[in-house]
Amino acid sequence: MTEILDILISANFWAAALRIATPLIFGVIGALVCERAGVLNLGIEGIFTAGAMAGWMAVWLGAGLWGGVLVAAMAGAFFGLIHAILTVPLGLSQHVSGIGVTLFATSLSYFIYRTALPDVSSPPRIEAFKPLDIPGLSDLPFLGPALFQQTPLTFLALLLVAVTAYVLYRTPLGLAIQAVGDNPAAVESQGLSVYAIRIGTVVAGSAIMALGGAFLTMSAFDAFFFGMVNGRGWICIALTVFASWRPGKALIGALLFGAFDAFQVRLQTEVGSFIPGQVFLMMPYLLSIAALIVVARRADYPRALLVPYFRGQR
Amino acid sequence: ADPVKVAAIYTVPVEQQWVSRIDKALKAAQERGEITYTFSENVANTDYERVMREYAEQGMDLVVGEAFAVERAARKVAAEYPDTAFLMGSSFGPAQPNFAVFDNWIHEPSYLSGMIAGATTKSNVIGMVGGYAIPEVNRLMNAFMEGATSVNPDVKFLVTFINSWYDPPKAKEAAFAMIDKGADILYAERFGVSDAAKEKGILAIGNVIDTASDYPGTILSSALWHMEPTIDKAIGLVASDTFEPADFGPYSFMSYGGGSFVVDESLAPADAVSAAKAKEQEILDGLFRVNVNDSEPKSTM
Amino acid sequence: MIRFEPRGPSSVSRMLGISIAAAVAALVLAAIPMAFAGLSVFEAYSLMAKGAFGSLFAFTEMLTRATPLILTGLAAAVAFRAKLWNIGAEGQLYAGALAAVAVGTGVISAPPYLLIPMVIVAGALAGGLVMLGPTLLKTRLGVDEVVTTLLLNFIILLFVQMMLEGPMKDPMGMGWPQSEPILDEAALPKLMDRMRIHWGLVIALVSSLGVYFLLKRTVWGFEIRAVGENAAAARHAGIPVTATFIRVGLLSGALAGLAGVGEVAGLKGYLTADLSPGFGYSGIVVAMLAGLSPAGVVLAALFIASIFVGADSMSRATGVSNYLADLIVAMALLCVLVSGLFLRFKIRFVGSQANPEAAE
Amino acid sequence: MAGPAQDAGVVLRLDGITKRFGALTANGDVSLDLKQGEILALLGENGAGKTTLMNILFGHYVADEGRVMVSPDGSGLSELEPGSPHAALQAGIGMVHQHFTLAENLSALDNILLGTERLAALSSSRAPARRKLEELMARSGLTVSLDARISQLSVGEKQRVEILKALYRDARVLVLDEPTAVLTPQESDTLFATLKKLADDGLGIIFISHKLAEVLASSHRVAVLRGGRKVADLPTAECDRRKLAELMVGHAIVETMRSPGTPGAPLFVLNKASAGHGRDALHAVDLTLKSGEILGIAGVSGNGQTTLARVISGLEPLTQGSMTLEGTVIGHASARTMIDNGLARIPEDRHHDGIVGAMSVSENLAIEAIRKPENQRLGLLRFSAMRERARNLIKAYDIRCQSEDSPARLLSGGNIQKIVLARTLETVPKVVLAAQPSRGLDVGATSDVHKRLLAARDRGAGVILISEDLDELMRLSDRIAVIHRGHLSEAEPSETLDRGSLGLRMAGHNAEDAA
Ligand SMILES: Nc1ncnc2c1ncn2[C@@H]1O[C@H](COP(=O)(O)OP(=O)(O)OP(=O)(O)O)[C@@H](O)[C@H]1O
Ligand SMILES: Nc1ncnc2c1ncn2[C@@H]1O[C@H](COP(=O)(O)OP(=O)(O)OP(=O)(O)O)[C@@H](O)[C@H]1O
Ligand SMILES: [Mg+2]
Ligand SMILES: [Mg+2]
Repeated sequence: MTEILDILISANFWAAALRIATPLIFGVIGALVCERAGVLNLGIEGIFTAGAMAGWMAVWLGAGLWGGVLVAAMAGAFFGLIHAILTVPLGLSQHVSGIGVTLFATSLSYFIYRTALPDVSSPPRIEAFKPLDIPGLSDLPFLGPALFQQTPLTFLALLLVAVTAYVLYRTPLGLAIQAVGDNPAAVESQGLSVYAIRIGTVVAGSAIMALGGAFLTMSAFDAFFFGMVNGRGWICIALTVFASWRPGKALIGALLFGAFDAFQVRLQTEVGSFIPGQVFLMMPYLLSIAALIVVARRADYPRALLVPYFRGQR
Repeated sequence: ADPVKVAAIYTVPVEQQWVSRIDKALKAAQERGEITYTFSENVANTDYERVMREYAEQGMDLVVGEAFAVERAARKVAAEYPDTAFLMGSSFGPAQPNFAVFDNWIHEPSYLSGMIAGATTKSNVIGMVGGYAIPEVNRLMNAFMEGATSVNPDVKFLVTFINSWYDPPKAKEAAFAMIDKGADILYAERFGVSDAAKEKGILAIGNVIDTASDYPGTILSSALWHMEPTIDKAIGLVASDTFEPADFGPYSFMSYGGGSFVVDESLAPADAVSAAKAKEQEILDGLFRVNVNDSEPKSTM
Repeated sequence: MIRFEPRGPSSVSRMLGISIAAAVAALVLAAIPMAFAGLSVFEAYSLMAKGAFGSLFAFTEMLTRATPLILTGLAAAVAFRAKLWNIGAEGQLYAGALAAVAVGTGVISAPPYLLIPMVIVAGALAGGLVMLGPTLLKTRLGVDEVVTTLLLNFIILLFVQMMLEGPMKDPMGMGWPQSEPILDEAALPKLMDRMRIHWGLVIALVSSLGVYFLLKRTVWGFEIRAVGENAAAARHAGIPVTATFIRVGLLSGALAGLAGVGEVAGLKGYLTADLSPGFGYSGIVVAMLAGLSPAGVVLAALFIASIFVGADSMSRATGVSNYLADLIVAMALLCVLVSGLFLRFKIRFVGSQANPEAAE
Repeated sequence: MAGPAQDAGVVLRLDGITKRFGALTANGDVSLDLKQGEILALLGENGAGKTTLMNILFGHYVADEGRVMVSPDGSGLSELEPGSPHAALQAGIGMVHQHFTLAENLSALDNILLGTERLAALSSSRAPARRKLEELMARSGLTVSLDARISQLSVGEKQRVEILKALYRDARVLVLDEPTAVLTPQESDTLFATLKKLADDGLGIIFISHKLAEVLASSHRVAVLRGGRKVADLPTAECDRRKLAELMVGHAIVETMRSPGTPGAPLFVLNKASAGHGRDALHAVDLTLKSGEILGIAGVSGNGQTTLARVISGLEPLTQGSMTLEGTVIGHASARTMIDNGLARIPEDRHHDGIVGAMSVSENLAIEAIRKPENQRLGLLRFSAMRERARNLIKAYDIRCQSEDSPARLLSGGNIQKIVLARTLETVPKVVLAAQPSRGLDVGATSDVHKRLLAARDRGAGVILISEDLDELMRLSDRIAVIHRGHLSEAEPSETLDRGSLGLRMAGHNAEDAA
């Protein structure tokens, strides 16, 4: 018991939770934005991979770190655009299109990586983002190490949560996005283009998702590996529901998942000799389901989620 | 003579440390003009048998691969193509007429790197992060632990498996967790662990591949695997038409040059280095045998 | 501006024409990365065709790869028909495989005509039971099944690994996390000597017929369709909505479980944690490509399998990175997806000056 | 072409509009003028093409032929860009759709603001908008709470938000598609008073309605569509009920009148029944339905009718009290047991709760009895029997559809209602629960529904008629009870009641006050 407490009151633990949560924050915010506009984006796992690969490769080719972030976002936007065109004006199944985009983005990233780098036995490294040292804040007891020794992308993720919440709730564009996910007819009858708003939102959301991938290769690590996204995108889809499509709750959900994960690696070394390691690895998933059961009744679906909109059709 | 036609089948991408050693040895042979080399990577378990057959049908002289999770199927295919030589990573023995096996038998240098680590640690806590608890990994970890305790009975181990071969961010997090627990040396079975060590200014033990130049001042010691002796031997036999199904495992032993031990003498205590070197000589002279223990290592804290 | 106008049922020739157009579009698209990799495109395509259909071996391999896809495709199709979004076929497949191994590796000894059915039933049951959880959570507590089934995939795979490293580990496996081999009496027989094709294919085809029959001709199928199309109206009309969801969940999970049975008892002979390269997820694609129709599932699975096996073989024959195979599958999928539009809609491109007078 | 003199005061002109959906001509060469300050009523049967015409006007649909001309500022008619709601809004056309086009997850204010601001704006300027709206509300009498989420508003309030949306954009032409279909009589009266005021301010107004009384009372001019073509366009003063009905359906309509019933023994009883929660809950409701009578339940929607209907249908359990059918207490009801016990139910929302749109007409006709031997044997469906039965019902109930195999979704509202009637009444039910059975139906379809309900009663069934339409209630019911805030008054013979006192009681005044 005391070990568990020790873990929970350690600043390093919370720093790890925030680090692990960062790609999830990008992912869940991106997924949430798309779904708020009524489009489920199962392309997320592939968009993560594309962001991870493209961002890393741009830096490797000399674009600079922020140049890499931009390229990652553009890669995300590109695949988002494919998904958006297939699902919005063409009204195709969002499930298949999403999984198709995942297959496409993943295999294209792998193919490009391998074709560009056929002969690497050890993957090339880049100079990744370093934790920021913010004078004053980073030296605070507990909070300093827990919050203020993160890389810039973590702060970008946190900023993005606030910006997303602001845009969604406070700007005309945000209102239009919310409306188009609830009742596209309401948007059209007010003279706005359902397609433009949906496509734009999905493209933007996908660009955000891709940053989650970029974080993996440019912040959490400094090289690209096949399979390194490792299901993180799917977790974000789950977190979106958990968050009831709200940015604030999405942040909490991602942090919670990060904390579960940071907790399980620590617990594993504590009591790992009695319990199979898989039990610990299951923990974040099991706890996510448990958390979902608690919030389930209050889940507030965007009513037009998954429903394609065709003008003038019954 | 014509170059030997070699195909390799990997269940993981060639970046994976293990596979990269095979790939490296084969590419070197190709450079020398001894072989033509082609490979399929990331082959799914369910496709493995088909890929083997396709290469055999293409008239490959030698097929190199990992039979670990496809043992029975691989042996069956090999039996159906007696004209092709198969050299497969396997925990089992060779089989007539053409199925030879190898494995990464670098438990010896692992033991030696353990000796260095055991003597160097100040906190007496060593963290070990692995991908999966498979025999090929367990064996090296166990040898390492034995080496460490042989010089320092007080040393304790933290063990975590991250359940993935390529999730460096995750491996890094596991390593950070161990540093929080007081580990001052990390056994880097996966990419990501040495990065955590470097970031936190502690030491790491390399495994299979040499990463010392990527992490200057961080890699204390490494147990390296060299596939060249194994591959070159097999190619030679195939080229001279004298390939026999045998256990090529010993070619990974230190005495054949298949395994080697390196230590950064600026980071390790001098007496530890000399003790390890002495033990290395004993191993090479056949005076000391490192135990082989394939069971899953557990934390001892 | 593009406009869509729904069209009625399409003629066979039209469907054929569009399918061919989709295939051509996919091939043209796939030529881009091929050319990029320095391949001669025509040669690559002929190698691809050879890789999937060029020999008895190639053809049976293609069918072998299609077998689990048919079953996971059916699993998704049945569930999606009722708007039960089962994204968990991957986990259910592993559960089925685990159960098959639990029954088929010597715990019970019986002659094949008893043991094989027991293995099949155990696998189906395990898959069904795994899906029962999310179904009950949905119907009783309103928990979204997309999330629960998705997360269960990870949990079950970890559970399988735990079993393979623990109680179900093969003591003769040299420490490898794998199960004991399935007894010969429990294994699904091969359909052909020296080939991998096995009775799992027959199970898959019979299942597809069964599902077709169920949906089309039975009261339960009627209820599934009604619940899927409009659960509220179905409930008002006295259809037991909860019971229908549970039935569909069990059936869907059982079909995915059967896919697992086929892979271990028909193909591999023992269970490892890398049994499936994502058959469960591909099943969703198969089902949707098929428009959720059971017969279509068979065709879609064959399509996906032949593209993959052909492209994979082609990459080997030409020495290009075999990641190209997945890329071609993805491109083909997207093309076929788009082509479906031309079946459902008349598509008119309306100029920006829709005003006839403007031209005068 | 029309000369300038004829154009004077015309704010909107539809010129030879034709619109086809496949083989169906929804609008055939329709031309129509609307003058400033004029209220034009657009009439027609279900499916006559009214909504289609208005959707073309607003740019939701593009006409195959013809054009729409508007005079945005009174200066002269110019052609409106087809297919662009944005252009229509710019030209000062406001539209209140037949089905609400509101985002339920936003506040009333945000719904009104939607699309009126630059999307790239960094913030939404709610404060000035609120001021303008408060002024508008004061002037027009259309009050709503601007900060409430749409999902929390009653239908009447939603309707007002829809109109405010148009007025906020300074509409010159206001189109309302069946605005009163879901309003109470009081709400309708208020609405028309408002519309009059707006017309006097210079707006041109088109409204669509099936309620002839309000058309006669509130419009200046009437246009009638039949089968997509305009068959009449004349001043309201020259019309009466009978004439309008005839113009719409092409032949005379006999409005159903009730003959006194012969009530028998108590059939269905609710005793101190409570259920549900919140606004729509039921509190200790007593209700006794006799065989051979129609019991009307009057009330403003949202006062517990939905819960009452759900309880009787077996979709919602009682939290207190009991439910008795033919003397047997029904403990744990489900939709299935109630249907098996002889309940026929006509749901309030026929599209959502009544039919499975993607299934065929014949399947929808069989759905309630799908487990009965006539539809299945050993779990296998008997298709030929189902279709045979469907063909008979289609004939008997005059369901207009291409065939028994067409998807039910394609049918018009009235014909969908007939499917529900056919499948429920055909079982010779003991109790019929009809919730808003003629909402949105044209005169012909309405009279058909009424005839069927009366026939069921005459056959000995007890009918519970939940309605907001007082005319319908007075015409059909033997006794009427009023529901308000989940409390149900004692049912009284309809002869002893009048519209006025019923209306007051629906608004919450008790019987003594009303008297
Ligand atoms: N429109 C819908 N779309 C999707 N799922 C729905 C819908 N309506 C209901 N459900 C799901 O179906 C579940 C079952 O509903 P419910 O228990 O009311 O059915 P029922 O008719 O009472 O069934 P039974 O008679 O078998 O008890 C609900 O809890 C909900 O999760
Ligand atoms: N998008 C569409 N696709 C196909 N048919 C349509 C479409 N919209 C309308 N129709 C058909 O056009 C005809 C006219 O429909 P419309 O909605 O204009 O009728 P309406 O007069 O408004 O009827 P109601 O009184 O029921 O509202 C109907 O037969 C309808 O089925
Ligand atoms: Mg129930
Ligand atoms: Mg209409």
